[in-house]
Amino acid sequence: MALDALLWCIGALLATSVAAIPAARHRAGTPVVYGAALCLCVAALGIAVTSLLAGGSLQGALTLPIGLPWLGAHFRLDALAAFFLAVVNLGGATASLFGMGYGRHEETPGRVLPFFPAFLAGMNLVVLADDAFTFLLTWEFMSLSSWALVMAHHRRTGNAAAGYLYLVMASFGTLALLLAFGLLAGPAGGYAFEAIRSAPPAAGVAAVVLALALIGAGSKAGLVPLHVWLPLAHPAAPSHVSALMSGVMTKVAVYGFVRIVFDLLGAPTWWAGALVALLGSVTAVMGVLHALMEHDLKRLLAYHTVENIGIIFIGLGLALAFEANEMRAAAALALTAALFHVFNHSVFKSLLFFGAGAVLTATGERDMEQLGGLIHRMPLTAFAFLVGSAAISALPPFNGFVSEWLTFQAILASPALPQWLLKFLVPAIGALLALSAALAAACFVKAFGVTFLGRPRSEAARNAAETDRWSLATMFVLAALCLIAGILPGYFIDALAPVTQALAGAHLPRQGELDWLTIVPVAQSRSSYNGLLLFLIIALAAGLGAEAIHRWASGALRRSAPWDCGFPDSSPATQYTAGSFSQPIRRVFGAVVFRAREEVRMPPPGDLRAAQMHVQLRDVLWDTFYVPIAGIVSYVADRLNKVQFLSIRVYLTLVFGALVALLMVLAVWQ
Amino acid sequence: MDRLALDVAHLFAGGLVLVSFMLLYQDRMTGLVNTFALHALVVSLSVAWQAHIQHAPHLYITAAIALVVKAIVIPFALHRIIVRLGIHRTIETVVGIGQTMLAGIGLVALSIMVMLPIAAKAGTLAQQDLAFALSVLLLGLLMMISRRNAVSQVIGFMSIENGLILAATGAKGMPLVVEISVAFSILIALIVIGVFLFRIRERFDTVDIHALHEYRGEQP
Amino acid sequence: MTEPGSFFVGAVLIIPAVSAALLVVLPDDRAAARLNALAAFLTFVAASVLFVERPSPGRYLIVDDLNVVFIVLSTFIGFTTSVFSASYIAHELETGRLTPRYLRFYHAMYQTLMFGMNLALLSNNVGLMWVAIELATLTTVLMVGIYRTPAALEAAWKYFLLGSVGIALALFGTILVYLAAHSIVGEGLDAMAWNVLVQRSPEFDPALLNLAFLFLLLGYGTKVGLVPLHAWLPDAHAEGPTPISAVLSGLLLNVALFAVLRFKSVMSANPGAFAPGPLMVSLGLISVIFASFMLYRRQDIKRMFGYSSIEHMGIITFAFGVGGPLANFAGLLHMTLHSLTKSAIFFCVGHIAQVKGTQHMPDIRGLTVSHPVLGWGLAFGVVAIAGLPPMGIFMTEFLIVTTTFARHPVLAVVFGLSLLVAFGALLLRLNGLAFGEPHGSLAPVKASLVPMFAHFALVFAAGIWLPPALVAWFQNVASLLK
Amino acid sequence: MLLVLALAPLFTGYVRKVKAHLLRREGPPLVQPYRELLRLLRKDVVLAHSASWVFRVAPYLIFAATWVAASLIPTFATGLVFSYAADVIAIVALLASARFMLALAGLDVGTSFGGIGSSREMLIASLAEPAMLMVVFTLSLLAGSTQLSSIAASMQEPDVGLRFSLALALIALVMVAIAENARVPVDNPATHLELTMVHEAMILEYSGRHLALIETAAFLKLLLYVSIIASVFFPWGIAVSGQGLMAYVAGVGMYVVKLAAGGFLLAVFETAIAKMRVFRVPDFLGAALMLGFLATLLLFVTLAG
Repeated sequence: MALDALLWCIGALLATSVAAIPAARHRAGTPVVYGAALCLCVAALGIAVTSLLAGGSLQGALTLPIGLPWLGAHFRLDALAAFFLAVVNLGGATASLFGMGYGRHEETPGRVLPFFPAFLAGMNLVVLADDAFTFLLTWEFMSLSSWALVMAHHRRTGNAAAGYLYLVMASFGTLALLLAFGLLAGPAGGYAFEAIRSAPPAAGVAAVVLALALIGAGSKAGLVPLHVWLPLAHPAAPSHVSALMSGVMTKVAVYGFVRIVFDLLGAPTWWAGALVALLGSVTAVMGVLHALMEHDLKRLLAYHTVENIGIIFIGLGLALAFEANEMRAAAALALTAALFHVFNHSVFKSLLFFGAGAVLTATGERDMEQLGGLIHRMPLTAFAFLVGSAAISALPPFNGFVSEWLTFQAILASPALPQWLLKFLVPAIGALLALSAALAAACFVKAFGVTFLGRPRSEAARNAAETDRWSLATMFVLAALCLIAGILPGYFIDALAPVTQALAGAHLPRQGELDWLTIVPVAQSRSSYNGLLLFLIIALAAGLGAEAIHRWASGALRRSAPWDCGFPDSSPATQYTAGSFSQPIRRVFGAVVFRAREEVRMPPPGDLRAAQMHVQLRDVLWDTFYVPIAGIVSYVADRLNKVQFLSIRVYLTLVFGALVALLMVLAVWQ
Repeated sequence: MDRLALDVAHLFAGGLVLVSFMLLYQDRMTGLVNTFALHALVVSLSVAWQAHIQHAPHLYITAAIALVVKAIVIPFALHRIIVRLGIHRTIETVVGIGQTMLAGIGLVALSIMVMLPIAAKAGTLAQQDLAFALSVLLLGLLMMISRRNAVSQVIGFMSIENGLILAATGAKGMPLVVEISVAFSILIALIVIGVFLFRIRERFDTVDIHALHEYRGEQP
Repeated sequence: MTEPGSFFVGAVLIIPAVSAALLVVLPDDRAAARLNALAAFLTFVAASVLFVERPSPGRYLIVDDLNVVFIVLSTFIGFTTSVFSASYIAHELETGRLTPRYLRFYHAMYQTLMFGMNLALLSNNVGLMWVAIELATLTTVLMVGIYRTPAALEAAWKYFLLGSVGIALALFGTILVYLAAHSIVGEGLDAMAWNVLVQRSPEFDPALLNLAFLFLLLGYGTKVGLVPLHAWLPDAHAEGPTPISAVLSGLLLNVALFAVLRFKSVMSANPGAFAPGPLMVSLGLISVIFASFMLYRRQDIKRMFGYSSIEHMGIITFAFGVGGPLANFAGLLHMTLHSLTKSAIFFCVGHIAQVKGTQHMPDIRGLTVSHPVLGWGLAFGVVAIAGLPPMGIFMTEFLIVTTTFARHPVLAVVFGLSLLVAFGALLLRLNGLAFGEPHGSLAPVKASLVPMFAHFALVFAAGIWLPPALVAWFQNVASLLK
Repeated sequence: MLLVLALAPLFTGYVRKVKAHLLRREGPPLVQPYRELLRLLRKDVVLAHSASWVFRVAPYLIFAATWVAASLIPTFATGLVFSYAADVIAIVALLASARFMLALAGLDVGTSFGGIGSSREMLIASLAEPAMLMVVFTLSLLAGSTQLSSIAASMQEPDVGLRFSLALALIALVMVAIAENARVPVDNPATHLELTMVHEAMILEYSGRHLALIETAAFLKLLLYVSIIASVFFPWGIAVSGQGLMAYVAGVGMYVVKLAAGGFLLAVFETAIAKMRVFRVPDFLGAALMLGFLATLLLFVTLAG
C-alpha cells in the first residue's frame, strides 16, 4: 500500500506537469507548480523514509496493465528502492522549495514548469521499476525531460550544443543498458526482474553485462571517460534543475548500476570489483583536477559531481571485491560507505548549486573571475555555501567526512583480500582517493575564497543583494542536514542496514545505541569516530579560547587599509584570481592531464601595453575519444552523401547490380 | 499437347532473345526503333501461338494489344520524337557494343543457370519460356543502363515488358494476363507521354538524362 | 456478396472510386476538398466496421488479421491527410503554386490513390494486388510531378522509371509464384489466392519459390525504398506536395512492405525454400546504416524525413528478417506507429514550410519561439520517430534490439549504433530548427493541427497501452510469419 | 589537553634555541614564545577594511581544531580520555579543516600575499595529505587499527620488531611533518620575503590576539607531529591507561625526553640544508608519497612472508 501511495504521488506529479503547460502563462503559475511538486515530494519522501526505517515490513510489488502488453509494468518497493527514493525526493523537495523563489527570475517559465515535475516523476519511476522495459522507458523518459530542461535557455550560446551532446550520450547509455537487458532477458524475453533474478546468467555473459551496465549507468552518472556531457549540460539548466541533475539524477544512475550489478547479476567476480574501483578512483582524480582548472562556478560544481561519483564507485567496487570473496561484513562496510556518500553528496551538492544559483540571480555572473567580496553583500548565502564547501571537502564535523572516513575504513579492510592484484591496487586507490579529497579542499578554498571573499571584481558583484527567503530557507535546511548527518551518522548508517543486508547479505553493527553516538564500523579497538563529541569539543575549545581572550586579553579592534607594500589603493584586479590560485597545481598536474600550455606575451621595451598571459588547456580524453568518432561519422556522411547526386541511369545500374548479384547467389546456392 | 506446338513456342521465345540481342547491337536510333517493332511483333506472334495451343481466346486480346500498341503506335510515336529531338543519328552508349553483347551473353547464361533446378517439376514449356523470358528481361535492363538517352531507355523498358508478357502467357492458364498487359500498356503510354512532356514543355532541350540530372533538389 | 461484412468491403473500394470520378468533374476547389475529406471519412468508417464484421474470404478479396489493421490504418491516415490537405491546398492556391485545374486533378488522383491502396490491401489475389499497387504508384508519380518545377519533374521521372522497373520485377516474381502454384493447386484463380497459397505452400517447388521471392523482394522492395533501390524516395518526398509525402511515407511504403510480408508468409510456410530471413536482415541493415549517415548532410527538411522513412523501412525489414514472435510483433507495430508518426511529422513540416516559405533547413530556426505549436510539434515528432519514450516506437525498438542481441549480438550492436547515428543527425537538425534565435517570417500559421495531434496522441498512447485486440491480431500474424 | 597547550610554545622555543646554538648565536631564551604570545594578546587587532567575519572567526576555529587534534594523541599514555572520539584519519582531517580555514582567511582580505600563501599552502597540502594517509595506512594495516592508542599499543608488542616498511613510513612522515609545519626546506618560518613565504604570507594581515592564536596553533601543530612520531615509532614508556599515577609520571618524563630528542634532530636538519624553490616542493612531497606507498606495498610482502 506504500507503493500505491507512491505511485499516486508520481501520477499527481505527471498531472502537475500537464497542468503546468497552461499554468506557465500566468504569473501565479510558478509558485503553484513548485508548491504542488514540493508537497508531493515531501509526501513521497515520508513514505520512502518510513518504509526504509520499517525495514522489510513496508515493501510491496504490483503490476499495472500498461507498457508491454503481455508483460505489464512491474513496480516494486524494496529497501534499496526506498533509500534511493528518499534521496530523490529529498532533492526534489528542496529543489521545488528553492524554485519557489528562484523560479520568479525565470524569463521563460513555459520551458521549465511543465518539465520539472515530469523530471521528478521520471526519476521516481526509474527507482520503482521492476522490469527491464519499464526501467528503460522511465530511464529514457528521465533523460528526455531533463534534456528539455537543459534546453530551457536554448538561446544562450553553447546550451544547444550541450543539450545535443547530453541527449546523444544519454541514448548511448540507454543503448548499452538495452543490450545488457537483452542479454539478461534472453531471446524468450523474460523482461521481469523476477525472471532475471531467478535465472542468473553464465560467467561470460555476466562479464559482458557488467561492462555494458558500467557503460550505460556510467555514462549517465558521469564516469570517466563518459563524463564529457556532464559539465556542459548540468550548468546549462536553471540552477535548481542543475542541483537535481547533479545531486539526484546521477544517483539514479548509481541506483541503476547497483540494481543491475548487485541485485540482478548474481555473484560478482573479484576483477569486476577491481575494475569498478579503479575507474572510480580515476574518475575522482580527473574530476577534481578539471574542477580546479574551471572558473565557471556551476561548471566547477558539475566537475565535482564527477569526482564524487568516482568516490561512490570506489565504494561500490570495493563492495564487489569483498562480496566476491565472501567477506560479507567488509562488503557491507564498503556498500554503506558508498550509499551514505550517495546521500551526502546529494545533500551538499544541491546546497552548493543552490548557492551558485543565488549568486547567479544576484549578479548574473557564473564566471568567478568577475565575482568576489560577496560575503559582505550576501552573508547568509555565503555562510550556507561555506558549510557546503566544508562538507564536500570532507572536513569534520560535516557529513562528507564521515562517508569518506567509512570508505577509508573499507580500504583498510583490503589486506584480507586473497587476490594479489587487489592487495596492491586498493592502497593505490586509497592514495588517489586521499589525493582527490585534498585537491577538493584546495578547489573549494578557491571556489569560496574567490567568489565570496576578497574584494568585488566587477560592478555586478559590487551591487549584489542577498537572495530571497525561499532560497535561503532551502539552503539552510540543507546546511543543517550536512551538519546533522555529520555529527549523528549512526542513525543514517542504521537506516542503511536493510539495504546492505539485502544486497551484501550483511550489515554493520547497530550504531544507534553506542555511548556518545560513536560510530564503530568494525570494532572499538579497530576504529571509531564520534562526530558529535568532536563537534562539541571543538566548539568548546573555540568558545573557551574566545571567552578567555576577550576576558583577559585586549578586545580592541581597529580598522585600517591592508598592508600594501607601499603601493596604496591597489585595484581589486591585483587580487589573486581563480586562475592564479590554481596555477601551482596546474604547473604540477597540468602538463600531464591537460597538456597545459602557458605563454607570457611581453610587450617590447617601451611599449606600454600590459603583458598578457595565455593558458591553453586541452581535455585529453575529449581529444582521444570523441573527436575521432565525430570525424569518422562526418567522413562517412560526406562519402555516402555523393550517392544523393547520381544520374537515374546509375541508380538503375544499382538495381540491376543488386538483381544480378542476388541471382548469382541463388545460382551458386542451389 | 503435341511436340510441334512446343517447338514453335520455343522458337518464338528463342527468337525474342535473339531480337533482344539485335536491340543491344543497334547504334542508330531509327534502327533501334525498328528493331523494337520487330521485337513487339515476335511477342505478339508468340502470344497468339500460346492462345492457340492453350485454347485461351482472351490471350488473343493480349496479342492484339501487343501488336497494335507496341509494334505500330509506339514506334511511330518514337520516330516523331526522334526526329524532333534530332537524335536519330546516334545513341550514346556507355560502354562499347562489344562488351555489352558479352555481358548479355553472360546474363543469358545466368538466367539459364538459375532456371535449371526448376526443370524437373514445372514442365519443359515453363522452364524454357521462363529461361528465355528472364534473359529478355535482363537484356532489357542491361540496355536501359548501357544507353544514355531516354528514348533508348524507354525501348529497353518495353523489351523488359515483352519478356514479362512472354512469361505470363507461357504460364499455363494464368488469370488476369489481359488486365496486366493492359495495365502495362498504360504504363508504357505514360512513359512515352512523359518523354513528350519533357519535349513539349520546353523544359529540357534534350532527353539526355544528364540534363535531368542538373535539376536537383539540393546541391552538395 | 450477401453478408454485411462484404458489403463494407465493397464500400471501402467503391467510395474512393466513385468520389474520384466525382472530383474530376467538380469545379469548385473548396467543395472538392470537403468532398475529398468526406469520402475519406466514409471510407474510414466503412473500414473500421471490418474490425467487427469480417466477411469470409472471396475469390478476389479477403479480410484477415494481417490486413484488417492496415486497412483501417490506411483509411484513417487517408482521412486525416485529406483534412490536412484541405488547409494545405488552400494555402497553395493563395500562393498560386497550384491552379484550380491542377487542383481538380489532384483531388481525383488522391482518391484514386486511396482506391489503389485499399484494393492492394484487400485483394486476395497476387495479380490483382500487383495491378493495384501499380495503379497507386502511377497516381503518386503524377502527383509528385504536379508542381511542374524542373526538380519536381525530375523527381517524378526518376520515381517513374525506378518504380516501373520494380513493378516489372515484381510481376515476374508473381508469375513465378503462379507457376509454382498452378502445378499443385491447378490452373485458375485459386493458384493466385492468398489463403490457398499459404495453405498449399508446403507442396510447392522450393526452387521456384526462391526465385520468385527474390524478384518480389527486389520488385516491391523498390517501392519500399530499401537501399540500394531507394533512389527515388527522398526526391519524391521532397518535391511533391506535402500531403502526398505524408501518404507516401505513411501508406504506400507500408502497402509495398505488406506485399512482401504476404509473400514471406508463403515462403516461410514452405520447408524446402530458403529462409528469407538473412536476405531481409541484410537489406534492412544496409538501409538503416545508409539512411542514418545520409541524414547528416541534408539541407531540405522534407528530403531528410524521406531518408528517415528509408531508415525505418529498413528497421521493419530487419525486424521481420530476424523473425520470431517478438521481432515480428515489433515489426508490425513499428509499421503502424511509423506511418502514424511520419505522416504527422509531414503535416507539421508542411505547415512549417508554408509559414517560412522554404524547405531549406538552414533558413528555419527557433520555431519553438516563433511558432510554439509547430516547433514543439516537430520536436515531439522527431523525439517519437527517434524512438524515445514514452512514445510507442521506443517499445518496438526495445523489442527488436533485445531479441536480436540475444541471438545475433553483432547484428544488434551494429543496428543499435546506426540507430544512434540516425538519432544524432535528427537531433542535430531539431536543435537548429526548433531552438535558437528565431529566423525567417514570424507570420502566425493558419493550419488545421487536429490531424497532427490526433496522430501524436495515438503514438503516445501506443507507447503506454496497447488495446488487447490489436495485440492479439499482431501476435497471431507474428506466429504466422514465423 | 592542557599539557600539550603548555608544552607547545616551549618546544618551539627550544627548537629555536638549539638552532641558534648551532649557528653559534646566543638565541632567545626558552620562554621567548610565551612572551611573544602575551605581548600579542595585549595588543589590539588591526583589521583590514575588506575583512569579513570569516577573517575574525578563523583564528579561533584554527586554534580549536589544532588543539583538539593535538590532544587526541597518546602523548604519554594510551587510552586517554576521548581518544576514541577520533582516529588518526580524523586527526588528519582536523588539521585539514584548520588549514582550510587558514587558507580562506588568507584570501579574505583580498591582497595578493594572502592569495600566494593560500594557493601554495593548498598545493603543499594536496600532496602532503595523501602521503600522510599512506603512512597511516602502513601503520594501521600493521596494527589492524586506525586508533592511535591501539597503534601505539601494538607498536609496543615485541613481535612487531624492526621493519623496513616502518622505516620508510617514518621517513615519509618526517617529510610530511616538515612540509606541514612550514619548516625549512619547504618554507621558512623566519622569513618575510614575499617570494619564498607560504605560511607567513597567509597570516600577513593578522595581528594582536588573532595572530597569537594562529601562532599557538602553529606551535601545537609542530608539537603534534613530533609527538605522533614519538608515540608511534618510539612508543617506549607510554603508560597504558589505568596503570596508576607513577606510570603516568614516567610516561610524561619519557615523553619530554623524546620531544627534546626530536626537536634537536629537527633543528640540526633545518640548519643543515637550505630552503628549496616552491616548485621543487611537489617533488619533495611526491617522494614522500611514493615512500609511503612503497611502505604499504612492502608491508604486504612482509606480511605475506
